[in-house]
Parts: sequence; C-alpha cells; structure tokens
Amino acid sequence: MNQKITMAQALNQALRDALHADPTVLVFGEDVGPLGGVFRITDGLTAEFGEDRCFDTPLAESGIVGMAVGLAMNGFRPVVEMQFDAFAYPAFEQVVSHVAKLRNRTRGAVSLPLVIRVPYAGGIGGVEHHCDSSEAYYAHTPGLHVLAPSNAEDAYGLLRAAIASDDPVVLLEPKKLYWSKEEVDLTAAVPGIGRAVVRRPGTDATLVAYGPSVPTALEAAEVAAQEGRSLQVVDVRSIVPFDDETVCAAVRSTGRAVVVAEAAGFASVAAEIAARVSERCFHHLHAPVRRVTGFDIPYPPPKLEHLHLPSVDRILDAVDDLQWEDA
Amino acid sequence: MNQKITMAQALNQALRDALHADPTVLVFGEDVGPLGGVFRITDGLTAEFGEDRCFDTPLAESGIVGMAVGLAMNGFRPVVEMQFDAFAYPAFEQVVSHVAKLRNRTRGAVSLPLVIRVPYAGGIGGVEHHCDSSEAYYAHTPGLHVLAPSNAEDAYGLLRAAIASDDPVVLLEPKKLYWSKEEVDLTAAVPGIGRAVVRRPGTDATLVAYGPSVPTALEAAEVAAQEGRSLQVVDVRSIVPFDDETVCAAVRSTGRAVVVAEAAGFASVAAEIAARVSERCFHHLHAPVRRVTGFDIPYPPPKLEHLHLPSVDRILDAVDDLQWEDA
Amino acid sequence: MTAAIDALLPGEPVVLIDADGARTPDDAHELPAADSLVQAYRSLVTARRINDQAYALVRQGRLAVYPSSHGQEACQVAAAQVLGEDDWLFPTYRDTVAAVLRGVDPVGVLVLLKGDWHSGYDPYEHKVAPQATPLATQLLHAVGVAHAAQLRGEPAVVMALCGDGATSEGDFHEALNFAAVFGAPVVFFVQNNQYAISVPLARQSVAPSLAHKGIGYGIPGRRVDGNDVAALLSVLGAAVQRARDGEGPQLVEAHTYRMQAHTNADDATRYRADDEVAAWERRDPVRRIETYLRGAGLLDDATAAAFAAEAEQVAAQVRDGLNTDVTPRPDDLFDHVYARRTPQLDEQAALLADELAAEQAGE
Amino acid sequence: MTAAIDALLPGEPVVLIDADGARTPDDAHELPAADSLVQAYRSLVTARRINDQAYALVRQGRLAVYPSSHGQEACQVAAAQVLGEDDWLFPTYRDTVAAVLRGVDPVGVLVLLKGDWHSGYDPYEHKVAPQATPLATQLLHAVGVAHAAQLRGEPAVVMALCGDGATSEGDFHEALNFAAVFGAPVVFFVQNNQYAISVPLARQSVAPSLAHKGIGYGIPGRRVDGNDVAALLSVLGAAVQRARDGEGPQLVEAHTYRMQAHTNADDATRYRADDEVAAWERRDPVRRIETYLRGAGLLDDATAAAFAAEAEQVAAQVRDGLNTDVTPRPDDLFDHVYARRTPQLDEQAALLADELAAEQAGE
Ligand SMILES: Cc1ncc(C[n+]2csc(CCOP(=O)(O)OP(=O)(O)O)c2C)c(N)n1
Ligand SMILES: Cc1ncc(C[n+]2csc(CCOP(=O)(O)OP(=O)(O)O)c2C)c(N)n1
Ligand SMILES: [Mg+2]
Ligand SMILES: [Mg+2]
Repeated sequence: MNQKITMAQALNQALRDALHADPTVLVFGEDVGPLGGVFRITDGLTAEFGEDRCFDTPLAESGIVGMAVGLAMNGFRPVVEMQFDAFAYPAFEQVVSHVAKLRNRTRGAVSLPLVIRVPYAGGIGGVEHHCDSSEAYYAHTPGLHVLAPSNAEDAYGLLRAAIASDDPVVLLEPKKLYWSKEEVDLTAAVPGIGRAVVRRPGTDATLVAYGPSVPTALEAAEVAAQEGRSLQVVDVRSIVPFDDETVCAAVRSTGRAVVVAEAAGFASVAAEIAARVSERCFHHLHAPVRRVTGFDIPYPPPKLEHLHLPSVDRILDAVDDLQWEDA
Repeated sequence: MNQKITMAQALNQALRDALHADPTVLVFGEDVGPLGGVFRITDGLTAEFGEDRCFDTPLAESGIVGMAVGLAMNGFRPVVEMQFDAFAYPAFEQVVSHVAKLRNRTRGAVSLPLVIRVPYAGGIGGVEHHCDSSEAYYAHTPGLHVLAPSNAEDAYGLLRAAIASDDPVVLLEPKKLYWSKEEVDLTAAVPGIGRAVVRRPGTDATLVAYGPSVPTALEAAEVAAQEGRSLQVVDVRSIVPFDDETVCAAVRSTGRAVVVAEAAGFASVAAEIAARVSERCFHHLHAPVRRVTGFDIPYPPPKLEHLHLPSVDRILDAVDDLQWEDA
Repeated sequence: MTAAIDALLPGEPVVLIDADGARTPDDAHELPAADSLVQAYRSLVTARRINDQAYALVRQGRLAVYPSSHGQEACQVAAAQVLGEDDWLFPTYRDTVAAVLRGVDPVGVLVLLKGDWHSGYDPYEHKVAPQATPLATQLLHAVGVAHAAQLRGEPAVVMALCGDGATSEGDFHEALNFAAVFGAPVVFFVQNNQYAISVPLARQSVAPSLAHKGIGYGIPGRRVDGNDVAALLSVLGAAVQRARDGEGPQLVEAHTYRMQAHTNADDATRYRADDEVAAWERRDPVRRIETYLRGAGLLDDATAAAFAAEAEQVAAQVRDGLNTDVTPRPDDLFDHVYARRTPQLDEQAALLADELAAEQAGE
Repeated sequence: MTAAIDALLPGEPVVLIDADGARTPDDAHELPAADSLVQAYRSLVTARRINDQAYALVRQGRLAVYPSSHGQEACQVAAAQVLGEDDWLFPTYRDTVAAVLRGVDPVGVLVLLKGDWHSGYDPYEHKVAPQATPLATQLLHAVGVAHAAQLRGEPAVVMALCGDGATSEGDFHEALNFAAVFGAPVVFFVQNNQYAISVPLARQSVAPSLAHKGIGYGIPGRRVDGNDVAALLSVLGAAVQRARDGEGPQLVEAHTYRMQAHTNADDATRYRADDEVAAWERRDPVRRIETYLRGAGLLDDATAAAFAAEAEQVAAQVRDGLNTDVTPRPDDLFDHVYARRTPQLDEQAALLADELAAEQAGE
C-alpha cells in the first residue's frame, strides 16, 4: 500500500478520508473552497463534497474559530485552516478562552471535537508574519492538544487522529515540509496522540526535535555518524500531551541531550523539554541539556533566515559542547 | 520619605508623577476615566489631567492597543490598561504582530514607547477569565519587555521605568497584592528594567519567584527558617530581559533551586528559568531544579484555587525533595 | 444576495405599552395575545424576585458577586418567552434570569458566582449555553450553533444576547457578518442599558443607534423599548419567526437601563447621577405591564398574589440551594481538561492527592 | 453627538468620467481642475509602469513575490495625490505604488519582497507607515496617528487603505468605531477589487455595499468608481478636506478590480472566469483618463511621450535598485529588537559571530 506522496497530499487525503468516513466533519476557512487553500491542502474537497462540507468564510480568524466552537457544540467536527501561523493570532481569544476551556467550564458536558490546522514555521523564504513558530502559545494553554508532524505519514495519521479526537487539537503543519515527497503507508496504524518516536537509534547523545526540526536533526545525526559520533533522534510529534516516557528513556540511554526547535527559545516548548529532561534525568546526565532554537528575535527577512534557524552545524556545535571530556 | 501605601496607590502615584513629568504620557482603556479603573489604579487622573490625558475608550482591547501603537508612532507615550489578564487576549495580534515587532520591522526608525498594564494572576477568589497568569505568552514574544513587581515600591519604580522606556513594556500587576500596605520609598532609585534582586539571603537552597509568588516564597522561607533550613529568595522582577547574572549567582551559591510561579507549568516562564538555571549552573547543582507552578489546567473556580496555586507547603515539599541525602 | 437598504433601516423604537401602562397609538404592531402578556407578567414577577434575592445573597456573603438585570427584566423575560424548546439561548453574565426562565435550575446558574464551578448546568438540557464572560465572543458560537441546525435542516433559532458595550468588540462584527453571509437563524439581541460598567453609550458609539449597525452586514435592525415587555415580545417574536422561516439573522436593540451598579463591586455614583436613575425608575418594566393588565381586566389581586407566591418559592429555592455549601471535588480540577487525563495531569493529580492525604493524616 | 442617517447613507458610486472617457452627466460633483487631472494621468502612467516592472522582476526571480495593483492604479494615484505633506498614508502590501507616488524610494518599498528586510524605508520621511500585512490591523494605527495629531492641534489627516476582504476583520470594526468616537481625522479607503485572494465579495458581505458599513459607526459612507481617477480625486479630496476641517472620519469604497492574480504565487483561473476579467479590462483606469484628456485637448502626444519616458526612468530605477544584491548584516538580526540589546541577545549575537568567524576561517 506504500505510495510516494507529499505531506500536502497526505493531509489532503486525510481530510478526504475523514469527510468520507464521517458526515459530521466540516472543513472551512479562508480560500479553502474552490481554490483549495493557498497550500492546496483542501484541493478538490468542495468539488467532491459540496459547499456545505468544505467552504470559504469571510476573512476573519476569530470568526472562523468562534463559529467552529458553535458547530462543535452542536454536533459537527469542524476542521479549520488558519492561512498562516501569524494570521491565527486574531483568533487567540477564542482559542484560549473558549476552545481550550469549554469542556472544563462545563465539567465535561460540552466537548469540542475541533481541529485548528496551522501551516507554520519558516524556512520557505517567506516574508514576515508567514514564518512564525507559534507552538508555545498553544502548548502553554491547558485544554488543547498540540501536534506537529515531521513527515507525510505522520501528517496523515495525526490529522486523522485529531479529527477523531473529542478534544480540540492544534495541528502545526511545517510549511517547509509540505512538498517533500516520501514513501507513505496510509494504512499504517494511526500514531496515537501523545506518542513520541525514536527516529534514529544512537548511543552518544540524544537530539529531541519536532516538526520542521526533525529532518534537520536527522541530517545532523547523519553527519555526526560520519564523524564517528552516534546521535539518537527523538521526534516528539505530540507536544501536548507530552510523551515523557519515550523522551526520558531516550535521554537516559545516552546521558546527553540537545533540544532542537525553530521557535524563539525563551519560555518555549524547547525550554519545557529542557526543563523536564533536566529534572527527570538529572542523575543520568553527563552534561547540561543544551537548546538549539531560533534566536529571541522577530522572524527575520528571507535573506537572513538561514542564520536564525537551527542548522546542522549549530546542532553539531551544541553536541560538541556536551562536555565530552567529563564522560 | 517613607510612607505606608498599597501597591494600587503606588501605581496610581507613578501614573500621576509620569503625567506631570511628561506631557506626552497618555492613559487610556476601559473604565479608566471618571471611574478610575475597576481597581482604582487611575483614580483621579481624569479630574487632575483632563479628558485628553486620561480617557475611556470604546470597549475593544485590540482597538485600545492598536490605537496606542499609532499614538506611540506619533509622539506620545501611551499607558493602556487591560481590565483583566484574560481580557487582553483580543489584543494579542496587535501585541505580537505589531507592538513587539514595529521597531525591528523598521530597523529602529519607529520606536514604540508604550506600556500595557495587565492586572494579572489569581488568589482573589475571582471567577474564570479574571485570574490568568498570562506572562508566558508575552515573555515568549521577542520585542516586548515583561515586568512583574512583587511589592509597592517596585510597582512604582517599574511603572516609571516602563513609561520612560523607548520599548514596549507589558507590566503584569499582581492583583492579589494591590491592597497590601507597605512602607514605600517613592524616591528610591527606580530599579532598572532587567534587574533581579535577592529578597532574602539563605544558604541551603534558592527559591526563584516573581510577582504574586514572591510573598509566598518569602513566607515559605520564613517557615523553613523555623525548621532550621535557610532558604534564599530571588525576586526575578524583570522576566524579559532576564537577569541571568543575579539568578545564577544565587543558585550557584546554594546548589539547589525551586522555581515558583502561578501559571500553568508547561512551556512557561518557570520552565524557562528551570531550563536556564539547569544549563548554566549544572556543575553547581546538587539536585534537579524543581518547579512549583500552577497545574496544567484552566484556572479553577474560587473554591478550588487554593489547591491550584503554589502554597507554602507545596514549596516546602519541593525543597524537601531536593535530595538532601546526596549533599 | 444583497439586501435593499429600506428593509434594513431600523425605525423608531417600538413601544406598545407606555410608561404609564397605556396602549400606545402604534398600530403597525399588534399587541401580543392576552395570555402571552399575562405569562410575561408572571415571569417578570419571578425575574424581579430572583434579582432581588441574588442581590440580598451577595450582601449576606452567600454569593461573591451578582451582575443584576434589575430594570432589564422585560428583556430577560421576552428573550426566553419567544423561544421554542429546540431553540438555543446564549446568555451573558447578566442574563441569569433569562436562563432561569428557560428552565435552568437557578442554583445551577448561580454556582458560578458562588465559586463552586464555572458553569453549574448542562448546556444541552435546556439549550442554554454557558453564560459568557469575555464580551461578544459568544455571538460567534451562536452563529455556529445556528449554522449547525441549518446544515441539518432543523428549524431551530438561536437567541444571542449582549450588551451595548459588547457591540464595540471585533467579535460582534465578525459574528453579525458571518451570520449574514451564511443566512444563519440568529437573533442578535442587544440590551442597551446605557452603560458598559462606567462608560456611557456616547463613548461607545456615535451611530444613530446600535440597531443601525445591522445595515453594514445586510441585517435588518430593529429598535424597541426595553422596558415594554409587550413590544419586546412582538419584536423579538417576529425576529425569531423570520429566522425560523429561513430569512436570516436580525439585530434587535432594546433601550433599557441597569438600575443597580454593574455588580455589587461597582460604585455607580462615580459615573451617573441620581436623577438619571430616578427617571428610569419611572419606566419600570414590571409596574408598567401590571398597570396595563389590571386596567384591561386581565389581572386581579388573587392572580397577582399567586404569581408573587410563586416568585417567593423560586426565591426560597435560590436561598436554600445557595445556603448548602458544596465542596467541589479536588479531582474536578483534572478530570475535565480533556476527555481523558494526560499523563502529566495524572502526575499532578497524584501530587495533590498525596498532599491532601498527608494533610488529613497530619490532622 | 450622533449623526443623522441621511448624512451617512452612501449614494450610488460617483463616476465623473465613464469607461469611454466621456464626462458623465453627474453635476453634483465638479470635475477636478485640469492640472490635477493631468498630474493624475502622469502618475497613472508611472503607476502602471511600476506594476508591470515589478511583475517582470518576479518572473526574472529578482523579487520573490509581488501583489500587483494593476487595474487599481487610479485608487493608488488618487490616494496619494489628495494628501498634503503633513498627512499620513497607511498602505497595505498591495499599495506599493501609492507609497512610491508619495515619494518613497521604490527600491525601499520593494526590499520587503526581495527578502532584504521587512520595511526598507523610514516611515517618518514621507509619512508613510510600513506596508501592513496582517489585514485591517493598520487601520487602528492610523486612528492613533490621527488622534495624536488631533491632540496636538495639527491639521494632519490620515489616509488608511484596506481591501474588501479586510473589512471582515474585527480590527476594521474597532478602527472605524474608535475613529468615530474620537472624531479622528481618518479617511478609510477600501479598494473593493471584488476578491480576497479567491474569495468573492459575495462571500465577504451581503450588505448593500461596503460603504454602508460606515452607518453603524456614525461615519458617512461614499462609493466611487475605482477606475475613474477624476471621481476618486473628487471623493477622496472631499473626505480629506472634511477630516481636516474637524468633521471626523469618512469611509470611501472604490469599485475596482485586481487584473492580475493575488500575487504571482496565486492561480486566478481557479476562481474567476476570463470574461469577467475581460469586462474589467474595458474599464481600464489609465486609458479612460487618457481618452478624456486627449478629447478635452489637455494632453498631446509630446506630453504623453514625456510622461512615458518619466515612467520608464522610474522603472529603470526599480530595475537597477533591485539588481544590486544587498547582503543584510547579521547584526541586524539583533540590533533592532529593542532600543538596546538585552544580555540574552548579546549572547546570541556572540554565538552567531563565532559561527560566522569559524566558517570564514574554515573556508
Ligand atoms: C473581552 C472583555 N473585555 C472586558 C471585560 C470586562 N467587562 C465585563 S462586563 C464589562 C462591561 C460590559 O458592558 P455591556 O456590554 O454594556 O454589558 P452590561 O454589563 O451593561 O450588561 C466589561 C468591560 C470582559 N468581560 N470581556
Ligand atoms: C489577519 C490576516 N489573515 C489572513 C491574511 C492572508 N491574506 C493576505 S492577503 C489576503 C486577502 C486580502 O483581501 P483584500 O482585503 O480584499 O485585499 P486585496 O488582496 O484584494 O487587495 C489574505 C487572506 C493576512 N494577511 N492577514
Ligand atoms: Mg451595558
Ligand atoms: Mg480584495
């Protein structure tokens, strides 16, 4: 059943399959109808399922998310698209004060099975507002599940899992991976929400990454291997809930860790991972947990973004720093 | 020059003094005019300085912050009030995409000397949406300064410093401390933005806290002292920029640390502090850095909030946990 | 697709029974049927009693705070009365009474203000959404709920409430526009009580009226005397019928007044004059319809006394319900964040359980 | 304080010179003075040339992307031309040409799309705000800038631009309302080009027109043919004058059309038909005024050639400016986040400097 498709196609297929499987699934947002979305993730859905199931809305993100809340309250499973990461901010109040809290507010009487898809992060030469790594805002907000696939197969599986979930999910889709083609088994067991995975075994140190940083981490591990250092790579995949078991077991097995993420480092998901790993693996650590993240700056213009984003070299430098002399 | 006043009065005095000192200072928001704000922080300002200098706006937070951006672009120093923490969320896009980025966007041509005052955090028996600890959202956003005073004197000083700053400042005012009376020296040197302070010396372990958690940490240290344990308390005060020097020197001096904050712990400012301290003080640490934070839940109803908030007991339990047998 | 301007323009506020309880010469609108008016009066008596009772409970420290709809009860009553069982009500913090009149247990509505829990009732039981605190946000949820009904071909209508202040929020704009574009069966009902806490209407808007805001969305606006329950039943009833008939949303603005402070924590003397309050006192919605009904021979002393007794019973129910102290379960902190607890919440719940066990053991 | 409805109602769109270049029978509006029309034509020629040049540069890979105002140049020209030196312009990503016509170096405007930096010009130099990307957000900044001028008693007016799609955002609502309540001297100028990327106007609004949105704020709305530069000069000029006279904000909607795709990254054939585009081609704003001016004897071949040459020069300037590759300084990453670098940014800058030094050493 394996096929070579892009992450964009995998996501499109996931929506298609979900719309087929469940008549309560709805897809809407800006330009997701006839155009098929600016990234073509919803390509062909209006044609196939009709205007009622996949439709354009007026241009207003708070409106989109707020209406999704109402639809979810009343029997539907909305999947909404925020056109780009930074254009989800107008919906922030709806996300934080309602999407994340309505179940809790009603002691479980109202569940909100809705998915907010966010094409996110950088590395595409995009202009300002089109490259934000906004995961920390969502991950810090209790009540949301926050997922970030790093490949087409997970993208398919996580989107299906997100739509099936009775809780709201923010699905962060790494834009720069949309067009990378991979072998994908769409019949593979859907990875459960909350499960990290070891992408590459290794014994000397552990790279912990998610979303767009996973391929970079894997590349770094490849280079390191050529230099005789064995780096393990863990793909977090599910930021919330977090898979402490897998991540901590991995770090304990090597005793050294570097967390890699594109977002500004301060008060970030990378900070969380570094803090938990430092606390939970304290006696196994031979060196402090290092972070390789974006700088604490607004997303830079395209010509400078390569200096900002975690690179193979910067990751390897951080690994070099892990006090090998003490080992 | 010392007087006994509340934090609310200190903040009011700071606004008054700033309005006197600089004709470009403006104060506006919801109910800040004739009413003097729901917390009376702007009490009497409209009467004293007139409608042009301190005024009510229509009820719209994005509007308030967006208009402040324009006023700051054109020669004024606006100080705006968000009525409660969770009611600042409608302004999130303005804060993240403009307030934090306009200087950078224009390579320094446009500076935004504006202050966003946010009565924040819990412990006041307030209903939902009135008790959020929202500091992580701001602290994670490069381009903002984020301050959280823990007492009346700092509240005065930090607000004056914030108004004088040519950069945008989010001032987080711990609601539950508004009415606590203290000796205050309003002529004391304004604490610079970016300076933490050791509030209580101690040798066994360091409590790192800010805003509403500082009094709790001090109380815990007091109780610990009676039990023969000497706890140092550091008041972070300036979350961004962060005072690594003071905080790390303190933690290195004791070799043990507990970070205390009300916000949900995941991907929080407490996570950042724990991660930095773990990294920077690694070889001085006798035990993992512990965090005592709010649970990863929406802010609970008043009758349960005492179970959620960092308490003296929970702090002391965490201290007990710092592997004293290994020391 | 776009509406002609004439159909959108709000006329003058509809008044059917004036402040003295007399039928006005308005003959564009029929007076609602007598039994409907009597029913409204009956609800008004209960509504007023609930407001007074809750207010008293605040003074006694049984409730932390109460945003009273005293003076706005005609709006509360009409909003509930014009809805059918399958319709939805979206109330704000001030609309306790409307929720109760729709059948929600008053104690359930008030636990929020007692500190027990955020929302004390099941929104599906009587199709009453949780009372909204962040202003105007609920209007979008209302559009979504209405659109869901529309997609399923159900005839349900959604009544979405907000205040004058809330009309300034961006979500108000987005909600009206979404409703208009999707033709969603929503009645947006603005209770213009002249103030948003301390901020008077003039600082909120300089439009000819708040109902004029509908025009910019292609939504007809209607204005109505918010202290005249007959006019409210007529205008809101027509708006609900229109939405049910598939003709889309409507915006209704009621002119009324918040007789008490914003909540008991507020000091209204700081921003409004006594004579302004007194002028509105003379337009009291309960007295007005009572005068009319008695004059028309539709209400006698015995019936009035029966209604008062009924209201007294509800008040007693409120008192009793709020006098019993409920201690919320600590596990409630963790059990409803998600459908299933995350491993992190399991850990945190265990920590708290340990603490509580240690505390008990220590005692 | 509140406005009478008649003053607020937008009439039919103003057209002074029709699609064939003939003066319409509208005598409610005077035609702008001849020199003003000639100046507008001159700017239109440059405007069109800039659009075409930028588009070509995208195809050559010198610009990453270009949201063209081809077809909307009359709006661009008029928006710039009606402003005085002390007035402010708030442009969006599509308003490159308006910014250039106000005096900003075209290369400075276009570096954003070249990837060099976010905003390549000093907003204070020509009082042109950075081009706004997050839709409708800039309208609030415009209100703030205008209110600042008002507080200082300066006669400056702010021209705030946005598209039809942007009118659906909450910030549009809040900006118009704030401007109205504070009587701020802002002209809100909506270029209704019928689409927000792929979404047609009918999905954006079912109001009688976008200009009708003013009514809900007490702001007069005006509609104008967006391909008729004469009408635009007249309507926008009057709005600016009115604002300058202290009579408050106005909302102007221009009916126009985006002749090219949203940006070169967009495929417009997916959502609109060729004959729709062709119909608008016949209403071209440049040809229209040219026909009129030639017919009225206000433009001869020599002058037209001179204008074309001038436009060619600007195009050359754009080409040359964008052909030189600028490598932004790495330190720019850290130097403008705050007035002074934080210790954290010092550390991060040092890390990067070390890396770059090592790289150079390694090479
Ligand atoms: C988004 C948001 N901002 C601020 C508040 C705080 N607040 C609560 S009620 C209120 C006034 C609301 O006025 P109005 O809409 O007229 O309703 P009323 O209270 O008069 O019924 C304010 C500012 C809030 N609840 N939500
Ligand atoms: C808040 C926000 N949401 C989404 C976008 C993405 N986006 C960029 S342009 C555009 C369409 C805007 O349409 P309109 O306002 O009509 O302006 P036009 O492009 O037609 O000039 C969209 C959706 C954005 N820039 N900002
Ligand atoms: Mg009100
Ligand atoms: Mg458009």
